[in-house]
Amino acid sequence: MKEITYLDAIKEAMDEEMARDTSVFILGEDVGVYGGAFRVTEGLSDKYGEWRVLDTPLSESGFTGAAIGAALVGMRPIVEMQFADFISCAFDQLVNVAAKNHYRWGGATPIVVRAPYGGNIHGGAFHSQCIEGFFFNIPGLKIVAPSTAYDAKGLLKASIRDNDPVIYCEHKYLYRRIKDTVPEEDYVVPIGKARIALEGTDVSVITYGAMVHTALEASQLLKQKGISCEIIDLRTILPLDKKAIFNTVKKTNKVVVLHEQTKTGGVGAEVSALINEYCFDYLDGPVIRVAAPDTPVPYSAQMEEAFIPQGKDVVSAIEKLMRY
Amino acid sequence: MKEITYLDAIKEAMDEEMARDTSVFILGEDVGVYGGAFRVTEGLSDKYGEWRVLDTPLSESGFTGAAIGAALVGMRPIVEMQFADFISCAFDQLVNVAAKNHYRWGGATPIVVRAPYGGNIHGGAFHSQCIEGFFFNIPGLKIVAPSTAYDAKGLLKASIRDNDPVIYCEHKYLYRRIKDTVPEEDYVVPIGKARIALEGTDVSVITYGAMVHTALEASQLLKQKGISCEIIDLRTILPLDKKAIFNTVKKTNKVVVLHEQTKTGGVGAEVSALINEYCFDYLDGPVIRVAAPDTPVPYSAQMEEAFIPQGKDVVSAIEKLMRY
Amino acid sequence: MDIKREDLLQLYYYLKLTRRLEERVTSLYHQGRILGGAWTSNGTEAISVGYGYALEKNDIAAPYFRDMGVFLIRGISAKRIMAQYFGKKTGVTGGKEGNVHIGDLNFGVFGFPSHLADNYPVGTGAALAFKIRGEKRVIAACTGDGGTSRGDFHEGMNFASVRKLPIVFICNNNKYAYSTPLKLQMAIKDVAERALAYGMPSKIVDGNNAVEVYKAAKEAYDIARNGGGPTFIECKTMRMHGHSEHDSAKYVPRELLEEWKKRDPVLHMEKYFMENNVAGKEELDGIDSRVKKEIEEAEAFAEESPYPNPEDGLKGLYATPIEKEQRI
Amino acid sequence: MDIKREDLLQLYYYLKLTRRLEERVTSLYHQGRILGGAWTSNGTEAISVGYGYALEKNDIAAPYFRDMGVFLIRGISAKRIMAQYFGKKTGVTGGKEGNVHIGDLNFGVFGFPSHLADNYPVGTGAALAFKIRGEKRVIAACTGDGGTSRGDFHEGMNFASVRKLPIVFICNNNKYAYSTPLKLQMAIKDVAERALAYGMPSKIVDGNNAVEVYKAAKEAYDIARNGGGPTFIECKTMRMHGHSEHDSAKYVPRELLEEWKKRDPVLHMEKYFMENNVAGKEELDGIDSRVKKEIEEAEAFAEESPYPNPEDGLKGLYATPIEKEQRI
Ligand SMILES: Cc1ncc(C[n+]2csc(CCOP(=O)(O)OP(=O)(O)O)c2C)c(N)n1
Ligand SMILES: Cc1ncc(C[n+]2csc(CCOP(=O)(O)OP(=O)(O)O)c2C)c(N)n1
Ligand SMILES: [Mg+2]
Ligand SMILES: [Mg+2]
Repeated sequence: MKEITYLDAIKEAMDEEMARDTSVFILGEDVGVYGGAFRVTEGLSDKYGEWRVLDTPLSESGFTGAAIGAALVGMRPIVEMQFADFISCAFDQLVNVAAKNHYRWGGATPIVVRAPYGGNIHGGAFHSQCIEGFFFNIPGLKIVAPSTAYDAKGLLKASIRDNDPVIYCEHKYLYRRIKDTVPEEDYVVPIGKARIALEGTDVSVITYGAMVHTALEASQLLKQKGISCEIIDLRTILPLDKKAIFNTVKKTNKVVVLHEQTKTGGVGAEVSALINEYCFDYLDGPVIRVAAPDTPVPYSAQMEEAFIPQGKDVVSAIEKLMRY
Repeated sequence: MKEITYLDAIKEAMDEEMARDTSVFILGEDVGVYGGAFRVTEGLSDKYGEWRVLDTPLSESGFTGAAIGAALVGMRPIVEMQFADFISCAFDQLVNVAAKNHYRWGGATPIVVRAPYGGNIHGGAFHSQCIEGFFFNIPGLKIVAPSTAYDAKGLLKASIRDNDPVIYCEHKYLYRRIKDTVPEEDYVVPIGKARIALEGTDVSVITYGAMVHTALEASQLLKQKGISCEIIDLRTILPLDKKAIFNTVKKTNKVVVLHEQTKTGGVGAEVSALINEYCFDYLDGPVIRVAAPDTPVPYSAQMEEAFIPQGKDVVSAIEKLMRY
Repeated sequence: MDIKREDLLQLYYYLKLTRRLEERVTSLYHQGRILGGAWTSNGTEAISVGYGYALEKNDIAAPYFRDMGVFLIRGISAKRIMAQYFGKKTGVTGGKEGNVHIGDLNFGVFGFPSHLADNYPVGTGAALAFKIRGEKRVIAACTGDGGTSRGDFHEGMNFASVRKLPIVFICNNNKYAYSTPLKLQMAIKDVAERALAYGMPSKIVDGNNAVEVYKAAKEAYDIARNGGGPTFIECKTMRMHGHSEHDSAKYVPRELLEEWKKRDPVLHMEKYFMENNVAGKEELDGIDSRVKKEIEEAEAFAEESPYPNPEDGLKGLYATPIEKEQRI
Repeated sequence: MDIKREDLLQLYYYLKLTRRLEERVTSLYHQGRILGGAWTSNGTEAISVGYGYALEKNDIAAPYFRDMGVFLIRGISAKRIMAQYFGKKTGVTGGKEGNVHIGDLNFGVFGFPSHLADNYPVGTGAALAFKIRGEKRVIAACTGDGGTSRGDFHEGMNFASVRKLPIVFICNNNKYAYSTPLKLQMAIKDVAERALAYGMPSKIVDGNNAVEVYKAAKEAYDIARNGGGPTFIECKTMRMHGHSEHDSAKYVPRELLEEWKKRDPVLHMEKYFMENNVAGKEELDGIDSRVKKEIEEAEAFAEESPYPNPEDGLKGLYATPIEKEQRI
C-alpha cells in the first residue's frame, strides 16, 4: 500500500492502463507536452509519445467525436476536458452519438471523458460547474464520481475497461487536497457499486464527490451530539446502486441527500424519488436534500461559500430531520 | 371563442405577436418559404418577409447563438428547431450563454426556442426525444410544455413577452390531433402556473404535454371503477409550480407522476422529491412514477408503444396505489 | 486510372440496385406499407455507389442518409434493409432504428446519426486510430451541402488535416438542404472552397458519374492510405425528389429538374457503356433482372419477417451491462 | 485613412491604461491579493485598443478574454474593473463574475462567455438585429487563434457572410492556444485563410501596431455599416506571458519572445510618435502619469469597496422573475 493524492491516482490509472493496453490513449487540449491544465497527464507524453497523448485543436465536439470513432474501431480513448464546463460543446456527440450507438445499431463505444468539475476554487460560472445534470437523463451513458484516491484510481481503470461511454467526474478541488492509500497491485472499483464511507445507525447521508468529505466533517460534529451518521458514497451516479441506497434507508430510516450540484433536477431528486417509490414504509421522515441553490456558480468568495453546501448545512438538515 | 388545432394555436401566437411587436422574428431551418418541416410557420414569411421569418444555414448552435445576440440588443427571436432533437447541437449556447447572461452580467436574453418534441410517430431515437431533461438542471432557463391549444397559444405569447430564455416544448404528436377553443382576444397563460386539468378526490396524476391526454384517458377508465382522479397539468416545467403540486397532494394524499421522458433523472424525480420534502405527512402512499424506460426511443411500432406510457400503465399504477 | 470491365459492371449493378431498392421503398411508402418516412438518393446514387465501391474490405464508411449504395456495397443485404424499412426484427437494427439509420461494424459501416456532419469528427477518429496503429486503412465520411454548415464539419475537417489522417470527406452537393438553396447556405460558389480553411486538398467531381466519383475517391484513398492526409471531394448533383417523399419540393425550379433529368446517373452510365463497348443492352438487361429479383426477394423477406417483441426495446442499452443490474 | 492627433493620443492613452492595469493585476495576483487567476493581454494590447477605439458609440463589442482595451474604451471604468478582480460588490458584475468575465450593455459590451468563439454567433445575431431594423450600427466580435477551431466560429462566420451582416470578426493570433502552437491548431499559414470558406474578405494586420489595427477595423466597420457585409481581420501578434500568470510557458521558444519583445506595441507607438512628431516625451509622460494615477485610484477603490453579501448570490437569476416565486 502507498499513499497518493487524488490527482496522482488518476494519473497512475491512466499510466498503468496505457502500459497494459496499447489501445488506450489520451486526447484533449494541452494534454501532451504541457501535461494538461491541471497537470494530470504530466509526464505521460514523454512516456507514450505524442500520438498516444495527443494535443488536439480547441474543439471539444471534434475531439470527442474523434474519440467515439476511434472507439468504434477498437481503441479506448480517454478524452480530457480542460474544465468539465467545456463538455457542453461536446454534448451532441455524447448524447446522440456515444450514448445511442450501442442501442441503435450495436456499435460499442468505449470512451472515457474525464471532466474536472466542481467549485470552491473561485472559478465562477464557467470553471466550477457540476455537469452530471447535463447527462443524468441520458440513457446509454455511465457517470462516475470518485471521492477518494482509491476510488479515483479504481473507477478510472474500470471506466477505461468498460465498453460503454463513461463520464468520469473528477472533482478538481480534491486533486491535491486529499490523499489516501491504494494497493500496489492492479485493482478496479466496479462501476455501479456504491460504498459505505461511514457506518452509522441514526441517519443516512447519501452523497458523492467532494461532498463525501463535507458529510464526514458533519458526521464528526454530529457524533459529539450523539447522532450516528451512515454515509453512502454513491461513486457511480448513472446507473445508481439502488440496492445500496435501499439498504441504508432500511437501516436508518432517515435520509439526507447531499450534493454540490444545483438542487432542481439534481441527482438528489432521483435518489429521493427512488426511496419514496421503493422504501416508503421504511421512512421515518422526509428525505431532505442539501444542495446548491438554483443559480450559476457565483464568483466571489462570500457568495460561493454560501452556494456550496457546507458541513453546517448538513448538520442543521440532520438535526431538523432527527427532530421529526 | 373559436376552435383551433394545437398547431394553429402556435402559429397564431407567433402571428399575433409579430403583428404586435416588430422586435419579434423567427429563425431556423426552412421556416421561410417552406413554412417549416411541420408547417408551423406556413404563411408567415409571406406576411412578414424573409428577414422576419428567416431561413438559416444548417447550424443550430450558430442560429441559437445569433438569437441570443439579437435578443441582447432588443429583439425577441423565436428559434425553431426542426426537431427538438437537434437542440443538442445548441446546448452550449443555451446553457452557458443564454441561461447565464442575466445572472452573470445582467444581460437579459428574451429568446424562445421552439422544440417539436416527443414520440409516437415512428421517428426513432433522433426524431422523438423528450429534451426537457437536457435543461432541467440548468438554472436560468425556463421550460414550458403545453398540452392544449389554449395553453399552446397562451404560453407561447407569455414566452415571447418574457425577458428570459424559454424552451418551448411543443409536442408534435398533438399538432393536428387535438383541437380546443381559444378566445378571440389577446390572452397569455402565465409562465410558472400549473392548471387543474381535471378535478378529483382520490388520487392525483401530475403530468404535462401529451401525457395529459393519456392521464385523461386513464381517468375515464378509473371513473368506471369508482376512482376519482385529479389531473395536474404542470404547463411550466422549469420552474415548477410548487404550490399547485402541494395543493393537490394535500387534497388527495396519493400521487402518480406521469411523463413520456425517460424515468431516471426526469421531471418526475423532482416532483416526487419536492412532495417528499414538503408534504411528507400528507402522503398516504409512495409517489409512483410512470415514465418511459431508460433507453433511447425505439423505432418499431411494437417497441415504441411499449416505450411510451399508455393509459393502461397509468391505470395499473393507480390501482396499485389505491390498494396501498 | 484504369478501371476493369468487371468493376464497371459492378458499379452498374449497385447503381441499379440502389435505384430500384429506393424506388420500391418509395412505392411502399405511398402505399403506407413501410414504417415512417422515406428519404432516398434518387438521381444522386452515383455518389454513394462510387465512393463506396472504391473502398477496400478493411476500410470503413461513415455515411449519411443518402448513401444507400454504400450500405449495399459493404454487404448489408437488400433483405435486411427492406426489413429495416418495414420495422421488422430481421432489419439491420432489429427494429430499434428505421429506414436509413443503419450501421453494422461487421461490414465496416458506422451508424448514421441524424445530426448532420456528426460523422465527420467520428470518421476522423477512426482515421486517427488507423494512424496510431499504423494500419493501412482509410475511412470515407459523407454529408450533404447543408451539413457542411455545421460546427462538426469544421472541427472534423480541421483535426483531420492538422494530423494528416487517412480520411476522405465526401460531400453530396445536391443544391438543396431540405428547402434551403445553396445561396442561403453559404456565400461561396463551390462547397469545395470550404476545404481551403483547413489547408486540405479538394476535388470537384460530377456526382452523376459513378465512374468519375469512383476514380476520384480511389485516388484520394490511395493518397490517404499512404500517409498523404485527407482530401475533400465535392460531388455536384441535383436532388430529384423532395427532401423526403412527403415533400413536393415546389420550391425547386422545374427547369433545374428538367436539366438534371437528362444527366441521370443510370442513363449516363448506360450511354457510356454503349459508346465504349463495355456492355450491350442484353447484358445490362440481365443485370437489371437480377436486381429486380433481388428486390422482390427482399420485399418478400421483409413481409414475412416477424415484428420485434415489445420487450426487445429494453435490451441492448449497454455493451457492458451493469453487474446484477437492478431492473426495478 | 487619416487619423487625428487627438485620436492617436487617445489610442496611446488606452494602450498605456490597458498595459498598466494588467501589469498591476499581475502584481496583485502574485501578492495573492486578487481572487482567482490572471489572464492578461500583455504585449498584445494594440489589438483590443485598436479595434475597440474604432467602434462608434452605438456600436457593440463582443470581446474575448484578452480584450481589456475594449472594456476600458467602451467606458467600463478601471475602478469597476479592479473591484471585479478583487471580487468586490462594486465590481462590474457585483462579484457574480470575476476578472475578465465582464459585460455591460450600458456601454455596448456583451459579456464574455469563457467558451471560446461562442461570441461569434452571438455577435452575428446582434448584427442581424441591426440589419433587420435598418440601423447603421456594427458589432465587432473577437476570439483567439485557438478559438477559430471551434464549431461556433464556423457557424457564426458562415451565417454572417450568407446574410452580409454588419459584423467584423477579429482574431487575436498570438501563436499559441494555451500550450498548443499554431501548427497543431490548423494546417494553414494564416488564420485569415479560414475566411475563404465563407467567401468573406479578410485582412492581415500587425497586431502590435494599434494604429494599423484601428485603421483596418475602421475600414471594415465602414464597409459593414454600409451594407458591404462582414470582414475577418487577423491580427498577428505574440503572447508574451504564459497563458495565465500561473503558466511559465516553458513550451515557448525564448528567441520568439526576444524577437517580439522588440516589437512591443507601446514602444512601437512611442517610436512612431517621435518619428512623426505626434508627441514628445513630456506629453507622453504626462499621459503615463494620468494612467498611473487612475490605476492607483482604481486599486484604492477596489480595496475599500465592500465584499458582496452571501445572499446576493441568490439574486438576478431571471430578468422576469416568476410571479410569487416560491423560494422553498
Ligand atoms: C443538425 C441537424 N439539424 C437538422 C437536421 C434536419 N434535417 C435533416 S436533412 C436536412 C437537410 C440536409 O441537407 P443536406 O445536408 O444538403 O443534405 P441533403 O438532404 O440535401 O442530402 C435537415 C435540415 C439534421 N438532420 N441535423
Ligand atoms: C470551448 C473552450 N474550450 C476550452 C477552453 C479553455 N481555454 C481557455 S483559453 C484557451 C486557449 C485559447 O487559445 P486562443 O484562442 O489562441 O486564445 P489566447 O489565449 O491565445 O488569446 C483554452 C483552451 C475554453 N475557454 N473554451
Ligand atoms: Mg443537400
Ligand atoms: Mg492564441
